[in-house]
Amino acid sequence: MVGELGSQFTPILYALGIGVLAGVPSLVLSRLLSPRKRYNPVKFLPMECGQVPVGEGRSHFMMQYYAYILMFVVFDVIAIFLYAWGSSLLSISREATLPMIAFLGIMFAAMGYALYLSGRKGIW
Amino acid sequence: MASSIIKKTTTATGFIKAIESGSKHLLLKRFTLRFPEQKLKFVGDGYQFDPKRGVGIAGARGRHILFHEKCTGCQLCAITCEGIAEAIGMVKISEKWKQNKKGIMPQIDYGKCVFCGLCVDACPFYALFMTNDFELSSFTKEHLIYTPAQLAVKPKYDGSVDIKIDKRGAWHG
Amino acid sequence: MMSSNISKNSENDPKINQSSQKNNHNQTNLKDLEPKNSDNFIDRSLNLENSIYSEISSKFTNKVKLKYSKSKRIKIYVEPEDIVEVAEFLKANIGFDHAESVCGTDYPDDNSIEVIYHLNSYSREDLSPIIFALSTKTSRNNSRLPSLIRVFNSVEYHERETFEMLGVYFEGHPRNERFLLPEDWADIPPLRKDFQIKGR
Amino acid sequence: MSKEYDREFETKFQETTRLGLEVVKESEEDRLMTLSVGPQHPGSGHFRFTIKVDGDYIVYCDPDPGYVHRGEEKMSEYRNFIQNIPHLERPVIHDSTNITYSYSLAVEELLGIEVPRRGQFIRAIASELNRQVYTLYWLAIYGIFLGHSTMFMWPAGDRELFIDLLTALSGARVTHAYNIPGGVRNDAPNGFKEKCLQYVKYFEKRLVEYEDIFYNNPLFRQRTENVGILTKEDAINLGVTGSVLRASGIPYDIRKVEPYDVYDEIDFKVQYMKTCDSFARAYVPFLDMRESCNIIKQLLDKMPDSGEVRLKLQSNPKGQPGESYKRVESGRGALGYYIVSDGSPKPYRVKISVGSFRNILALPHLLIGSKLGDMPSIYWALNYWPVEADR
Amino acid sequence: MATAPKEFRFGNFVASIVWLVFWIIIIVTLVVLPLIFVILFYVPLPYAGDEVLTPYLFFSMMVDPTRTVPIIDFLIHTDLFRAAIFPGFAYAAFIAAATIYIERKFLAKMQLRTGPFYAGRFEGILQLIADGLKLISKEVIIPSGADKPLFWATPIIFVATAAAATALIPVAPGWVASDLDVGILAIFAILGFFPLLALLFSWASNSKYPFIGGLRALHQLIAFEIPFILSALPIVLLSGSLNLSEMVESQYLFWFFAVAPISAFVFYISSLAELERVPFDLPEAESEIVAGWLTETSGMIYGLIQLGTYVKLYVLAALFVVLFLGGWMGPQIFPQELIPNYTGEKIYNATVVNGIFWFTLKTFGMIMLILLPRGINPRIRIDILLHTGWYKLIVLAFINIFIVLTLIYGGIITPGGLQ
Repeated sequence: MVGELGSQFTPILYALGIGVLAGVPSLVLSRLLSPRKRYNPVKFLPMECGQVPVGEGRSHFMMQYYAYILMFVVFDVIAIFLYAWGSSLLSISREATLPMIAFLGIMFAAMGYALYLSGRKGIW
Repeated sequence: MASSIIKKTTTATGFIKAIESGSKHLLLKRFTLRFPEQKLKFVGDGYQFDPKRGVGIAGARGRHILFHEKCTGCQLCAITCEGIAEAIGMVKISEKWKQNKKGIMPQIDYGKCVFCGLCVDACPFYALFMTNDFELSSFTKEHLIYTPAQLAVKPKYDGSVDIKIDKRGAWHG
Repeated sequence: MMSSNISKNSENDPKINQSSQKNNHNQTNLKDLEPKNSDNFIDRSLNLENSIYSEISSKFTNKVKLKYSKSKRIKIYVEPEDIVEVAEFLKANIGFDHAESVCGTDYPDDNSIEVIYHLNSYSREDLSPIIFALSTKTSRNNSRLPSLIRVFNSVEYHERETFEMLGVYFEGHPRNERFLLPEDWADIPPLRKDFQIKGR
Repeated sequence: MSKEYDREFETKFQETTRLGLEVVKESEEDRLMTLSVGPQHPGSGHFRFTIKVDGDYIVYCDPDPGYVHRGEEKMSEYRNFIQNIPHLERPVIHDSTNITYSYSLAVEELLGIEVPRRGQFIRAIASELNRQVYTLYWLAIYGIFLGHSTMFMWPAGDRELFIDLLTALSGARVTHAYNIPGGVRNDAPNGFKEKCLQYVKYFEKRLVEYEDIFYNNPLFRQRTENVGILTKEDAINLGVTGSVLRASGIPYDIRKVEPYDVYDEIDFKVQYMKTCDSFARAYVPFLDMRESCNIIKQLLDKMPDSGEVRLKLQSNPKGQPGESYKRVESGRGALGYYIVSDGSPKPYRVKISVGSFRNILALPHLLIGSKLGDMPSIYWALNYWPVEADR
Repeated sequence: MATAPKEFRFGNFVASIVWLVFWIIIIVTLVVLPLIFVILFYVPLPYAGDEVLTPYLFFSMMVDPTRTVPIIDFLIHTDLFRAAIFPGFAYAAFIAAATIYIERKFLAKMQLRTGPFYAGRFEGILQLIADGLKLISKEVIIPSGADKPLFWATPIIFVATAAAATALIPVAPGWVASDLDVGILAIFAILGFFPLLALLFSWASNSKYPFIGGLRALHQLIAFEIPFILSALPIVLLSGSLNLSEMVESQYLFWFFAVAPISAFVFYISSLAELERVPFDLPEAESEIVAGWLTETSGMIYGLIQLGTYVKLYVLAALFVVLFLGGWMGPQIFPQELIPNYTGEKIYNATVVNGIFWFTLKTFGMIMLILLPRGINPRIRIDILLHTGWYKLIVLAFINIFIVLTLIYGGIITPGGLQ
């Protein structure tokens, strides 16, 4: 079983390998063909619109929209759970949908509440 | 009161109108002027000036044309240009003209010229005009300096393309 | 020299004559320039300008000097110490609410720099066409003037520009700094007359 | 933006932001990121402003123009009145007729001359055409600033119509050097009137398309509506001009307020809006373009068929001692020249009061507290042309 | 680099080429060929048809062309071929290249321009090759302070990830590189990689604008991943399977677009966001943050990322076709026999060719639809994006899920079709 499933995935690995095979030679070829002039250190500075960079490029930087991120962490998983139910919907009994609807209801309520609160608190 | 209130549209109609307007243009003609193959037609033979009336004659301001038989070497064009681009210098010429006792004529550096045409306005003898030719690019700066002999040559410019407008939009043809 | 040209043209072209009578404020400028005409020339359009000046002069009797008053343009001269007061009066009582430009002119012969605030009004419609030039002077050696930034917010960048171009220090302006010139500029202020352009 | 956040910033920055002073607390400094926008930034032009962002919000802005400072005012003092024309139009080559228009008016006052009537009409037509050229260029850039590539290409293409007309009129595509003290350089060529009418009528049809794809686009509305509110009081205080002023509800147009040449014979309305946001600032130039088409039609209609267009001046005219201040309505608002003459053939002092330089004062005022994504829509709606501001 | 040296002489040039060819022949005959024979001696060769697959069979093609048919038949049914050439990467890359050309011409037409015009005789058809040559001959500049291994690796991973996604797309009956039972989940998993790669690259390049761009890519993922996943759920409900081929098979009566149009709309909008195309190109917003996470890219690194982006575009357009437009389903327009009375080995399969034709056609239609917003829309702002994703699209997606549930439980639709 495991081997069978594994063999199903092997073409994806092939494709990955082919992507690498397409990428590496072109980079190597580009490296061979292109000019390399290193006399000017300013050329290799990070982009700062023509100015000398101020501060670090990688910094502690926070966007305001973290409430969405927190909700995403929860609801993305739930959305994937729905697939497990959805794929077997036709083979399970009809009553099994009721708890699912209840689950969706809770999910919706929670999401609505979260959106409402974060909207009210002005997190973004 | 200005008519400054724009109609408020809903989101859907806004998108539909935008898509309609965009896709309508797929049927219109292309406006692009394909320059080296197509060249714009200009009014007349180039900018000229009538010193008697003190008014110019409409025309494109391309490179100059110098009429040797009229130039007196008075330097008025060079003096005018001094405050503008300093593109005109007077040089000695080998040929002899009766009206040009000093034997000097303008030489124009098109690397500096701004094509304002005020030198044409300054010339009182109908000697310096401008032509339609604007394709002056060259590989070296030296080639941009036009001697009086080069300036005397009437350039060939065969611009024939004009903007045309009809139901299928505007295009250069 | 020019008047001969104009008269010739007017005789030739009757259309021009008509038009110049129709829009007379274009023509008034011409006559204002000649002092002998302006004495006996009474124009309705100058009423407003005169009333503005009389209002100012009634408040500040000796402090302001009228430089000229022509169609839609008034210029008065104020000593530097009075300029803030006059400007506040202009803003509050007359209605000039913003400055179109601040212009400094260098006069090396008098050893003075003249700074002119061109004031205009958005809020009073009848004042909108009028440019009120409020001028003052400072010496070239120690050029300091009180800043009008507390009165007119709009002079901020103009005063900054005047500072760097003419070296007039505006007291009370928060940023008497370089603005338009290069960061490494180390010469005298460029709009002073003793700054020479290379080659001229 | 939420109310709380807004108020916090308002109280902090109300007094000092406009002056460009830094008021961020030391403890907050480490979480801010300093970004310089320009001079090599696709969203700035020849201009730099340093901003500091706290997450998605801009908390500090310091404009720093001057990258294209040419010293036009100093240069003008060394050239005589006529020779100043070609270099004075360099700051705004897309609006070069208007920037020499007010110079010519000011010099004409100093010289004491008046332009022949046909010359005045041709001048006004050239000025309107050139304003269209400028506004279309501005609109194209506004389109690409908001990521709308079609709105970049269409105005840039339609601009060619007016460039074509101006080429026929003056002989050059952008640097026309057409206005001159005493009139215009040359008369309009034959057939210009018909061509102009044809183009203007076609262009009026195109404007409807612009509205469909750009101004009525819901995404464009979302990007610009209620963004960067410049209230009427602020607009007056900051002394902004042109479309920025008219978008704040003040119908102030030099053509109406102080009509020059033949504008008092033309029947037109000053276009303005009362919403004070970026959308209004973007829409007023559009309305101006539409009105400008009407003006061009009227001007063509009323223009005398023949007559002088230029006074014959002597070659090196001397101004009478004195000074003059003349304004015209350019694409960016009032464009004034203050010229002092000492009686010599060269001006003693030339001061150019340009709309861009006045409008940029509103930039820190509007940017601080707004989102980083609003930066292009606020900045370019200010109708700012960096080269003109630097002079 | 490109200019010829001053002492260049054509004779020397030809002589050097001849010399080179001579040495190549020598090396091949003396080293490479013996090496091949040695390897062939030890490696057990597979059977193609009834013959052992050896290189000699290829040479025998010159004598009898029909003999190569079983070899080709064998080769095109290997996993490697499928992953590499036909339903997989090369096909996708070809469509991506076509997409780039079509996009440029299409946008140009809408904007009254000509678009690429001079490269190639006809309407600039070779423009892409010219661009590729330009990119490959440009210097790659790595900013100082950048994480060099990551900086080099990310573009390659980007292309590889896009290639992996192509392996899952069923193009014709039986023509899919990897016929996974959980195909749609696998695609979601792979597509979820791209924003992370953007973030990785922005982190690696040690610059401010890429950093903000990477964060924006992450926010875009957050805004649109859930509507994206939920909008595909009705299809899973309707087909009762997670396998993409089975989803297509279950649409033999009607396209699922007919029952799930709202989902299709949500899927379309979300895939625009997923692709970072124009209304949602926030991570690359050039007027705000120079070029977003692509600011520090140059030369071929940029080229590879663009290739990956357009392959990704193909994947999403194809996924839309598979989910909503019935995949390869379409009327049979190809004849059963290409050559009448042909009795040799069969390579032509009318059903497969028909499937490929319809699939490609629909995919191109979908690609055009994805390209269209670029011509008519400005860029959106990030808070509007998040708001749209969370407040509007999720709700819309759920509405369609409930519609489909009602239809199924109401007995109107069964997996067999309408009742």
